[in-house]
Amino acid sequence: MTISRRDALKTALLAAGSTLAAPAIMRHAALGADPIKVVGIHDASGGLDIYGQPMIACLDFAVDECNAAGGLLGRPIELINYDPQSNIQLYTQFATQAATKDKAAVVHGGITSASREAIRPILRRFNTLYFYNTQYEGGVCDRNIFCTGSTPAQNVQKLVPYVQKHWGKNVYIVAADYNYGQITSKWITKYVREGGGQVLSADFFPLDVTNFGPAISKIQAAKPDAVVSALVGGAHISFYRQWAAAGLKKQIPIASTTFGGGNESILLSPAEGDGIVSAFSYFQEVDTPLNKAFLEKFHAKLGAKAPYLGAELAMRTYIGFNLWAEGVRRAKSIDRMTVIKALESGISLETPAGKTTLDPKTHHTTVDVFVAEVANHGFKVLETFPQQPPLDTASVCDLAAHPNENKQYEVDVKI
Amino acid sequence: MDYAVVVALQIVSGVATLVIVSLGLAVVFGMMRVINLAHGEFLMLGGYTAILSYGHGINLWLSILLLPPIAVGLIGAVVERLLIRRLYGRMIDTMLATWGLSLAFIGGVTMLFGNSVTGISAPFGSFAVGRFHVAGYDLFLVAASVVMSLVIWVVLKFTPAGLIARGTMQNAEMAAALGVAPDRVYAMTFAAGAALSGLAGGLIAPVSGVLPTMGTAYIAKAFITVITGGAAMLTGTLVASGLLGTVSTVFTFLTTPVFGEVALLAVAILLLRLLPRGITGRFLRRAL
Amino acid sequence: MSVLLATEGLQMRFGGVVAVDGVSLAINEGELRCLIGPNGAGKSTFFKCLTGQYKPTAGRIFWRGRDITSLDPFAIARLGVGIKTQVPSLFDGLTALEGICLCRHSSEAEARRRAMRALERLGIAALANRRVGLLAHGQRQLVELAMVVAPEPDLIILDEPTAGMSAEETSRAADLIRELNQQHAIVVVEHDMQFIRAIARTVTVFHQGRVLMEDSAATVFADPRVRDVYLGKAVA
Amino acid sequence: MKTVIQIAVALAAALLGAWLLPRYLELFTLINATVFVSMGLLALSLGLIWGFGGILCFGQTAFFGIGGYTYAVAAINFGDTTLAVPLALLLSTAVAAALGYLMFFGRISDVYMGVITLTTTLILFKFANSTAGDEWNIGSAPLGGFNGIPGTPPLNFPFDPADQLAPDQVFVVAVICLGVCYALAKLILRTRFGRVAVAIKENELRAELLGYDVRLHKLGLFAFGGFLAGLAGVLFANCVFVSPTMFSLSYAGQVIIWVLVGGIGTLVGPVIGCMLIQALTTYAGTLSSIDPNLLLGVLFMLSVVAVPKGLLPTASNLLARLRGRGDA
Repeated sequence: MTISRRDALKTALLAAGSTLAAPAIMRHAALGADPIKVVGIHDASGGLDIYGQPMIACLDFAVDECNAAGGLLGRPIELINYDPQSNIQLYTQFATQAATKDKAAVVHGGITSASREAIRPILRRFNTLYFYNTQYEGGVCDRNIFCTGSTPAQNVQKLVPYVQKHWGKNVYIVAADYNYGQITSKWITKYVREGGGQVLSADFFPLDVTNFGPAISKIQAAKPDAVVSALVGGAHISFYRQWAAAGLKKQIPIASTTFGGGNESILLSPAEGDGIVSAFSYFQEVDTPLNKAFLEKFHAKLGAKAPYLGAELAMRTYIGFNLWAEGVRRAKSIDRMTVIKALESGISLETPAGKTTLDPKTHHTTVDVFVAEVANHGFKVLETFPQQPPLDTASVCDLAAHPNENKQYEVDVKI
Repeated sequence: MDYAVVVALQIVSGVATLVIVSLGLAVVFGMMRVINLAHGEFLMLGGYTAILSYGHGINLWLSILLLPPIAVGLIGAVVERLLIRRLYGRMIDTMLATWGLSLAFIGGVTMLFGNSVTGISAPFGSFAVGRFHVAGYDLFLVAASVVMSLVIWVVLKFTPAGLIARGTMQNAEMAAALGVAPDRVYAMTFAAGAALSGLAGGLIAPVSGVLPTMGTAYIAKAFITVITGGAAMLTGTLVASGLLGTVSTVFTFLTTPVFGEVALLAVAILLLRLLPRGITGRFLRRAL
Repeated sequence: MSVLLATEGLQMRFGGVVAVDGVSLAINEGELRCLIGPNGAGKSTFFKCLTGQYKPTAGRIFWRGRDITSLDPFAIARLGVGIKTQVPSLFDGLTALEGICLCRHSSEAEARRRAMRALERLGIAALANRRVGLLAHGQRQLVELAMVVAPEPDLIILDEPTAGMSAEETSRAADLIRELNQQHAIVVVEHDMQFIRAIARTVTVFHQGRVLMEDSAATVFADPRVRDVYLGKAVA
Repeated sequence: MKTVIQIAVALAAALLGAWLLPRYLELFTLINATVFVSMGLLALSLGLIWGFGGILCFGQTAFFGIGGYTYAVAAINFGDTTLAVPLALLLSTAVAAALGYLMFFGRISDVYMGVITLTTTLILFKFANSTAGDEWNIGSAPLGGFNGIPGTPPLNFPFDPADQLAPDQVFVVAVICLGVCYALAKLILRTRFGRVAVAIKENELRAELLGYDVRLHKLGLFAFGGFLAGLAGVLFANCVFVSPTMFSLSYAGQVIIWVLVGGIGTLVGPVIGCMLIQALTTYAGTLSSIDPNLLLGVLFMLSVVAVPKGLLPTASNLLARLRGRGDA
């Protein structure tokens, strides 16, 4: 961590200033100012490690990049990573620790919506700013949280028309059995009906289910034009494996709102994975100059250990950190409310995933959305939709008018 | 009509999976009365052996059918000598020790192979039943379960080793009096049970993803099947698997996989309540 | 003297084997009855039907005229029946006094008084605070007898009380039984002939699940068939 | 006499802990301590019914979870936790009594009883895991399936929903509950009902032949165990939150291990065993070099081989031998 001479002078002045204000804080070496604590909570082990590991790598990369540029407000960023091992109780424990013990300036984390809903109330109760950088089912309206991932109005709303145009109207939904799977299935149903099609049935599977034999037979019996999957986690990958093993890939194509978020496309053989279509606000194969530059630096730094970024989740974590950093620079402080007001003043960044703008009313982001197909362990981008606003959350949430709102709205659709 | 055939096939493969998963425990718990809570982890170790050997280019059939039983059998022998040997007759201590063993295996494998889900794509492709497609591997599992059961039946019934093992389990002192070394028989039987579990792990690896905690999904079902089966080790396990496997798959078709599992557990409780000593405690008492 | 306990055509079948085949007998208040017969004659099975441990497959049991055939052991015990099993069953972890204090009673003090009296009657007051698990076999038998006697039951049923006792202990047990008989009716299931001769008045002989004969001790011992039954010869 | 001293010591320790610790411990450690205390109460419940009643129950977490879920659902619907707590305790006790009736009046043997109780908690785990859909909402409270119920409202002062307890106050309530429950358990073991339950563990047949309805006594003790576990569930819901993991196989196994390592046949042993192992698990969680499961697994194996009767009894025997007193 090299600090240029000019910054050293500035830091010294700041350090001197803060010493007078609160002597107790001066634990660090006299030269470097007190580091800003940033906490990352992502599953590095357990069934969700396929999402967590790339996200942690990107967050580390973003913090190193920021520190290399002199940190924020002249202070270095200290990143603390916790691994909840895909166990919700550890999520609450680490969120409490981040808020009460580490006194973090911001927490980036939570992969499944279950873990987000577990730590959101805690971080709100202990007044710690929270960034949730994963695509999810939308509708969270809470001034203390910023959701930088895409929501159904952005990804499902592009995926379903593609399916209905190329494969047929009627679909069969298979989804993970928790709030993400349940609510996303409702959005899929909404858009399928708007496209003139019908959802033949929706089956929900707990995260630890690995035997999909009976389900595959039921799907065949229903004879859908396509299967839309909102399955999540390592265990559910065996659905795609068993689907290919039953030789159905040629008969009934699959579209998914989650496939690609982790390294699924690498784990499955091309025979099992190719042809699966998904829609996200970023794929590693998106060819923009910024993305190419980012990937070069990323692979240069991590070399062989650099994980495959797949779709959105890892990149949104990188962008989420930079959005927060931009907010701190504008606020010239790390105080929660000041940073929130700065973030609500309309921040827009050019990122490897295209232009990302923070919407003040919903704390969600307007992003480019891509529809892509799995091809030989990677993705082939098929369609691009620039600057899609988070319409679903915007229709129900206005934090400017109701700043104390603390609720997750659900779309009112019966499957 | 062909949908009914497919459903029937699913039921049979559900029963077969339950048989395969429970046979190893039937030997260890059914015969030796050793409560082995690490049975699920023996399965997991079999799965990893299959994946690693297949990954290093060894022929699929060797890596599924041959290597897992050998590897896990050896591990079983070592475990029996170091740990289980001291605990014969102390049921609760065996339970705690094998629970510790299962945690240690999960932790060790996580450190060695990381935690991501790996798997083998199932061989045999698929075949059509009317307009339905069914994975060929399911039928292979059914065949495997039949062969495993037959082999155990033949070994126990007709070979001297089987007779000695059964005798020693029932009365170790008398067996010793007849010149049999009970310690060696216990070691061999436990290793055989572990080998069966390893084979089961190898067989189900292509169907379900292999990860360090995969054992926990099977430990409860295997135990309940063996206990509901009752005293006659082999017949009991087969009958219980047939009953519980069918119920669970039928309910999975009617409702969701979760209620399939719940139905299996509920029927097990009902059976235990009506037949306190298991199915073969009442019927088929003279069976093996 | 009224009938205390009676059985009518009692039968106990295990699958094909009929252990007790239509046994009818009656025990009066204060009587001392011995049930004798070779091993496997059905004595212990009959005992377990009386105590409710087995539910008889046919026939009925009456207590003071009331049908108690299907009652559980605890309900039978509450009627005032003290039961001592063949294998001594005691509370090894507790001391002799703690165990006996558990007999059913109105209050703590009452229980303690009865317990001490029972120990004194059996001459083992010294063992009161000793842990039962550490006592010798003979002492354990006496503690169990004390436990049975403490609630002052109307009838005591003993299953082979002299099992594992030395000759000297057996004769002392015989005196004890005669002394207890002054207050309680007693039924003793036994096959030790010396012990029976020492205490017996009326004797019922069991053979292959049926009552072979029932008469005064003297007549029974003189009868050649009883000797044959014990030597395993076929009997008419 | 010995019991009175033990109860006095326990209550004193509880009051002291409740008064002093909130002053010195950091908020985060305090919340963790509350989790340990609620687990300690769960360990106490199993220590009582297994150690003293001889009832081998593998599914004590079933009542733990029922207590937690009932509390959460009732508190959300009523908007006030005052009635939610008694309802949670009532339901967990009732379910324990029902399960007890099914088992004890069926004269089920130990091993099968272990299996039935384990199966019960597994059924509840799988069921709770599948209640994510809207159709599973009870009143205004979503059961939430895999997510559990994150919005579980903390305890509030009786009939004053606005005044919710702060984490340190929850800690005080938890410690007092543990102290009182320990005293209650000790007292019950002094009553005739308790002594008969212990006698039943020593020799079930003899107890029955003395005229005691063995099934009823076991049922009573088992239901009381359900009550304690339900209360532990309510406390757990206040410092973590209610989720299917409360029923899970891993918790069910851990409870048994706390009692075994702490020492069967004592009440304070399981509580100490629980706190020791919980502290170790949390510490092991922070080590990145070694996997916590490996550490715990090896510990349990060693503890079985080296300390067969559990920590507390072995320690007390050692102490007794040192002082030359020792029971005859």
